[in-house]
Amino acid sequence: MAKEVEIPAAESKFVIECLRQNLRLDSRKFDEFRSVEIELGDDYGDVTVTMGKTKVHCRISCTITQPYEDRPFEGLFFISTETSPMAGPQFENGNNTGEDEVLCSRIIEKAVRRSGALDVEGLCIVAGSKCWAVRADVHFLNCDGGFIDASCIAVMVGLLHFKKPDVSVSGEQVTIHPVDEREPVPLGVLHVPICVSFSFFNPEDAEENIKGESNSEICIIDATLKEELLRDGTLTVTLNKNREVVQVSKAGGLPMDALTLMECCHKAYKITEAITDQINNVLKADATARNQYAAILSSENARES
Amino acid sequence: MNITDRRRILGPSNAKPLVFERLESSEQAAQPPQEKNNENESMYIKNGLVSNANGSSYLELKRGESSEQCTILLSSVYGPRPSRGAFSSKASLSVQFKEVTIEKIPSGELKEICNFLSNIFSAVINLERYPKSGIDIFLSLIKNPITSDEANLEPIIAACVNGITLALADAGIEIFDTVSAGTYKRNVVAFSKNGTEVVGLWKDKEDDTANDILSVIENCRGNYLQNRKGIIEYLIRSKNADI
Amino acid sequence: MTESLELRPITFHPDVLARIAPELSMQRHLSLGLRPSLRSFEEFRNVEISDGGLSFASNADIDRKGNNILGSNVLKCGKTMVVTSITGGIVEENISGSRVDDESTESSNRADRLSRFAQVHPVVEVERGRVGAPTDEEMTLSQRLRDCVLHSGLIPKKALDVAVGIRSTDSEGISSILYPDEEENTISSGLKSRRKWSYVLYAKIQVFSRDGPLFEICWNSLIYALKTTQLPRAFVDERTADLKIPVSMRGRSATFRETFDIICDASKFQPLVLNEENVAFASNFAIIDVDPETELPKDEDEMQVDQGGSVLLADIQGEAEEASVFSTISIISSDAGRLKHFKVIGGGLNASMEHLKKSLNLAKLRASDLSAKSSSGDR
Amino acid sequence: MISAQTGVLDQVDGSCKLQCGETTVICSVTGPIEPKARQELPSQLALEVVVRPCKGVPNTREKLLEDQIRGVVTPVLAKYLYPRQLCQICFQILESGEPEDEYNVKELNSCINAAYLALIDSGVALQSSFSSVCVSVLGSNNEILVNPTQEQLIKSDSTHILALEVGSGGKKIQNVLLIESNGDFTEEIMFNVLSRAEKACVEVALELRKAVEDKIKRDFIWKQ
Amino acid sequence: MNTLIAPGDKLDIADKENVVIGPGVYCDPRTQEIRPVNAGFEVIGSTKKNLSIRVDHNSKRYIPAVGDLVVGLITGSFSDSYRVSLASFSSPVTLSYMAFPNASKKNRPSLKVGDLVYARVCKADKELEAEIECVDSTTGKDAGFGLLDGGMVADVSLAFSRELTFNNEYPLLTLLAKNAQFEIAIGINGKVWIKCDDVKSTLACYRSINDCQSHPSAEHKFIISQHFKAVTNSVQ
Repeated sequence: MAKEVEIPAAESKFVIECLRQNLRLDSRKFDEFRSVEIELGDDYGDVTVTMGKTKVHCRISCTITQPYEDRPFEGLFFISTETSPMAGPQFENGNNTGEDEVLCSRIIEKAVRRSGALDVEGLCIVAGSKCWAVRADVHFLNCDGGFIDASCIAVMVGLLHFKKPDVSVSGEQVTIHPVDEREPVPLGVLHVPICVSFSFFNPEDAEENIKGESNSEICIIDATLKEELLRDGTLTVTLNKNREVVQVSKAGGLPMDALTLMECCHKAYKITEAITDQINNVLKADATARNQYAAILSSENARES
Repeated sequence: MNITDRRRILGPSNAKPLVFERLESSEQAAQPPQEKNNENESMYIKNGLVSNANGSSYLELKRGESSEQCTILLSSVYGPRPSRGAFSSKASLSVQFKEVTIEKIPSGELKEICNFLSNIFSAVINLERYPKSGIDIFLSLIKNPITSDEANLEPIIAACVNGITLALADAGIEIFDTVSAGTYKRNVVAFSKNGTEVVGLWKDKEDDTANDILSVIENCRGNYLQNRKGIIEYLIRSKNADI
Repeated sequence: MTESLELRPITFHPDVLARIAPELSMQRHLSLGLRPSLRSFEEFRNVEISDGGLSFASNADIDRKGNNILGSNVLKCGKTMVVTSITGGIVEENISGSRVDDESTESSNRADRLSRFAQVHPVVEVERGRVGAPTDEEMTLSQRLRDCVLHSGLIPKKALDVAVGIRSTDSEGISSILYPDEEENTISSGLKSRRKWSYVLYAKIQVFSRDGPLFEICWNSLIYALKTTQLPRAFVDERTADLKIPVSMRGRSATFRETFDIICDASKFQPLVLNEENVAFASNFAIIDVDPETELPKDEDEMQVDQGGSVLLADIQGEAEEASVFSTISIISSDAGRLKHFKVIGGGLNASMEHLKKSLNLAKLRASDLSAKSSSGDR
Repeated sequence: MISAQTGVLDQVDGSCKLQCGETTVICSVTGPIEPKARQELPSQLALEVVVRPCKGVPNTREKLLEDQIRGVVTPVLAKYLYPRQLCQICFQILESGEPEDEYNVKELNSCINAAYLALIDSGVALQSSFSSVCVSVLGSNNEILVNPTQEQLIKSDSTHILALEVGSGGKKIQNVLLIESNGDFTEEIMFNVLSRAEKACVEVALELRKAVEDKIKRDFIWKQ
Repeated sequence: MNTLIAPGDKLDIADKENVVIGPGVYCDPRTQEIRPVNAGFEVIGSTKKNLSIRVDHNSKRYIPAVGDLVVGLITGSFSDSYRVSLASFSSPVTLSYMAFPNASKKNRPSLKVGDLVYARVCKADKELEAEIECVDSTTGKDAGFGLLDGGMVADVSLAFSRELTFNNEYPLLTLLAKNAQFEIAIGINGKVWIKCDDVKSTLACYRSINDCQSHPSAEHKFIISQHFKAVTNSVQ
């Protein structure tokens, strides 16, 4: 078990006191999501998402394999979230058994894979014998809180951006066309789930924590690492632009009433909408840039011939 | 999710193992499992081949002229070496068995063999002599006398008993007696005290021609005496060579 | 009464000194013109090889049903013993790109060098008296062996192509197998061209009595084993070749063409064809500084063994050498002097050009020694 | 050819993102920190090297990379300054720039250079500077290519990595840290490659030095 | 102007005698060669007899050196000492119960786990666990060390904390003082403890210190005023 980041008592007291006075260390408002920066690489499906100091890289790749016997019409889709000490010395290399790590990977798994964000039936090549296996490798580069939210964005942008080589099937003969021979094809993304994490703080003493009468808990969106380490409870809401609630995850912590939950969902929806629009714009800009390049190439070719 | 072994090079995941089928008429002529002729057995022994172990033995057992019916077993003993953890007044013994070339024996049977051997030698090694220690025995089966798809375990088990005894002697670990084993049909019996005491009995139920346990033991004893003689002769010879 | 105190130097047994002060032990030996193993500086250990009679190819008696070893080698180098066994599998290749004739595939592959070559999948295990997951050394050894086999171009990819035969059974119940490349080449070419299979080679390498760096020893054993390797002919049964299985699931249905099994003919074998010019053997060297301070006092008239500086040692062995050497050279060279792999690691001292050249030369000599062994070692 | 930026991660002590042609890696260094009991060395700094691939999970390929990087870094660290301490060096490959199943030279090359900058950024004491270059030999006239592209690489007959210890501001070569050659080549080709690679290594060292100078200026920005 | 230097470079000194080597310079025990081991500015100073040489460099990981004033976090207590962390994940240091003013066997200090202390490094051998003290060991008297109550800690780079400590002309603290009254303890280990009367001012100071690290000193004034404006304007 790796060691944890040490936080002095004075600091935790100070952070809570600030929250009580409606202040956060990094000058954000309580319901303010950090601005998201999405960077696409040269290859399809290579994404870096930066939120404040948090940095997550995601790489989509695919191979041809055999489908599961009980699901002959479906391709395979894996999401791998493994930590390394790069994100911070508190993480152990490849050790995904820590409570936080497991929770994080489960939520991403539920939000993206189990919500059917990727059309796995579209990955089938020859039913029962050949299909695509799509992998999303999430790499945590720098940890300053909000890994779940950032990873979810990274995976979704990656899936939207990625293109797999074209295949043609005639009888049982499957031919894979290299990227330079035939235009690769995008994946079928059915909806774009976005995770928004809320953190709850109890400014009163522990007794209030149990009774939960005065409802004086403080709720902030998109906590930084320090805030995550000090929080008393957390809630992750996953929504898509169609106002569908994909998942709500609240693993213990401070109790909350249904009204607060509804309020959180409303707040989350606004953020979901903004981020979805941002993702679409980034992808559009990238496509245009690539198209320009393609146009130049094709015209040159045209002249040559 | 990622259950694949990352520490070994596995090759393509869709590769299938080779399946052999003998086509020629020789298939029918394949010799029926010949009656094991214990008298015709020859044993080659060499100790101390594994230099980083405390003791080791190399055992080559040949039956008849055919090199096919040959068992090669390398046993090495590590220890007694200090063991971590709670205090124990006697040494702990572990036996690991591995097939170095062909992998035929199912893992359940491997465990059973290890357990069997570990029980025998817990009684034979003077464990009280080595408190707070561990003695680890590693058996590497280099060549396996396989006649059919199914592994024939009995000669292997007998070789293991003999091999471990030799390796323990090489390591200078105190043992109460030169334990050795003899086989008869599908039975293995390990003896001590000149064949008057049985320290282990492995009997495969499939074989019903040898239901009379006493005759089985009697037959194994003959083989035991022969094996023990080989072991003791080798030990004396190598002792003399040292001087 | 006065007690006189006497200081006496303690003498250690060489083994003990090698363990408590490996560098000193090493330097003492070097100053005598010897190495802790009592070999001279550029002397290699003797290597003994045999195929161990483990594989069916080496031994006609072995029942192929119970033995799937295609090639094998047992190599002893000093105390170290390596047992290598080659096993196989069959994999279906994905067909990439637009269908092209075999000839043009050949020419387009010319450019992409490694696509012409195949690899083996080695797993090295070093017995060390512990159980558990493979160690870092075992993992890096396996990977280096894999990389070097691939990059050296030892195995042409074509050598692993499976020419699938068809077994047909006539009305009298007598079955016969037709292979596409044999004279009576009358099989429907349909099956031949539709799918493509190739052999996969696995190498299991077990090391006993580790006594110094292992890569070179494992490599040489692997090469010897590959040289003995024989591949079985393989066929499909006509009756299973057209097996179709209807499947329906959640309102969808389809007919699967069953991925039929390929069966190996236990009576027909062909040797694995290696690129002979790329068969190469490995040797390693160490460069070590001679520290004049550790020299034992010697007579005035005795010749200086070495003019100081650094010396080149061939074939690193033993704890003292491994612990006190920082610069090592590893070379895979063919007997003709074609290099396949060259690695210098260290930084402990400057690997001078003379040393590099000398080591290359020695590696070449060693390679011809070892390759001569393999031809005489084969039965 | 090389673009590098230090201090890109803030949870670790030193970091560097380095792009060399089609290959991009990010490297982090943390140390000296308290080691786990099994890592501790009584008289020197222990080194933990972690390489994570761009696609898929780390396996033996990454272990070999780790081993090679460790071989380069270990002799350069002033490791006796930090007994019983640990230095963690992690690499994340962002873009491989080569077929991963077959090659690792471009990744290794970028990792070594990134490690130098990240170590400098972390302030862990180094005995000297070092740099690395990747070279391939192509075609029948044995053309030597420095930092080949993926397309050139897969056509090459042999690939070579050279890592050197470079002193006096990149002017003097002090030591060979790693030579690794694979493929099919002769002694003559190799010595030609080495002399070409040596020059290229010095050029790389000068480029890395620019990144170091940048870093130092940024470090003391409040002085301006 | 000091010259830029990187590991492996030649130091700008002719004579190896009478050289006092400082941080960033290493003397190889075998060859007695002196060489830089960090990248930074080469600083050569000379006293009457000696030449001193060091490499001014910036880093984040603190390594204890005797005489440094540090801000530590109590992470454990034993029968005769506290275990103190000077940086997360670094090897802990020891603070003996006897290293307090008026300490005696019966008079145990009352620090708790999680408390911050201001202390001085009194032993720092690289092979051994470092020790710190909360007392002026020459006089045995209180010297301003001890518990830091309340307030907030800002993590800064090591070079920045040295600048704050040693450069009296550096304007940051003076500028801060114009906006608020504060207590401050600067740890050479990159931890700056600051405390004002109210939370808002402390927060403004905390943000200012964090921000000024990455900006030229000319911009400090503006940064500070922005942060103070932000906290006073924030609605309750």
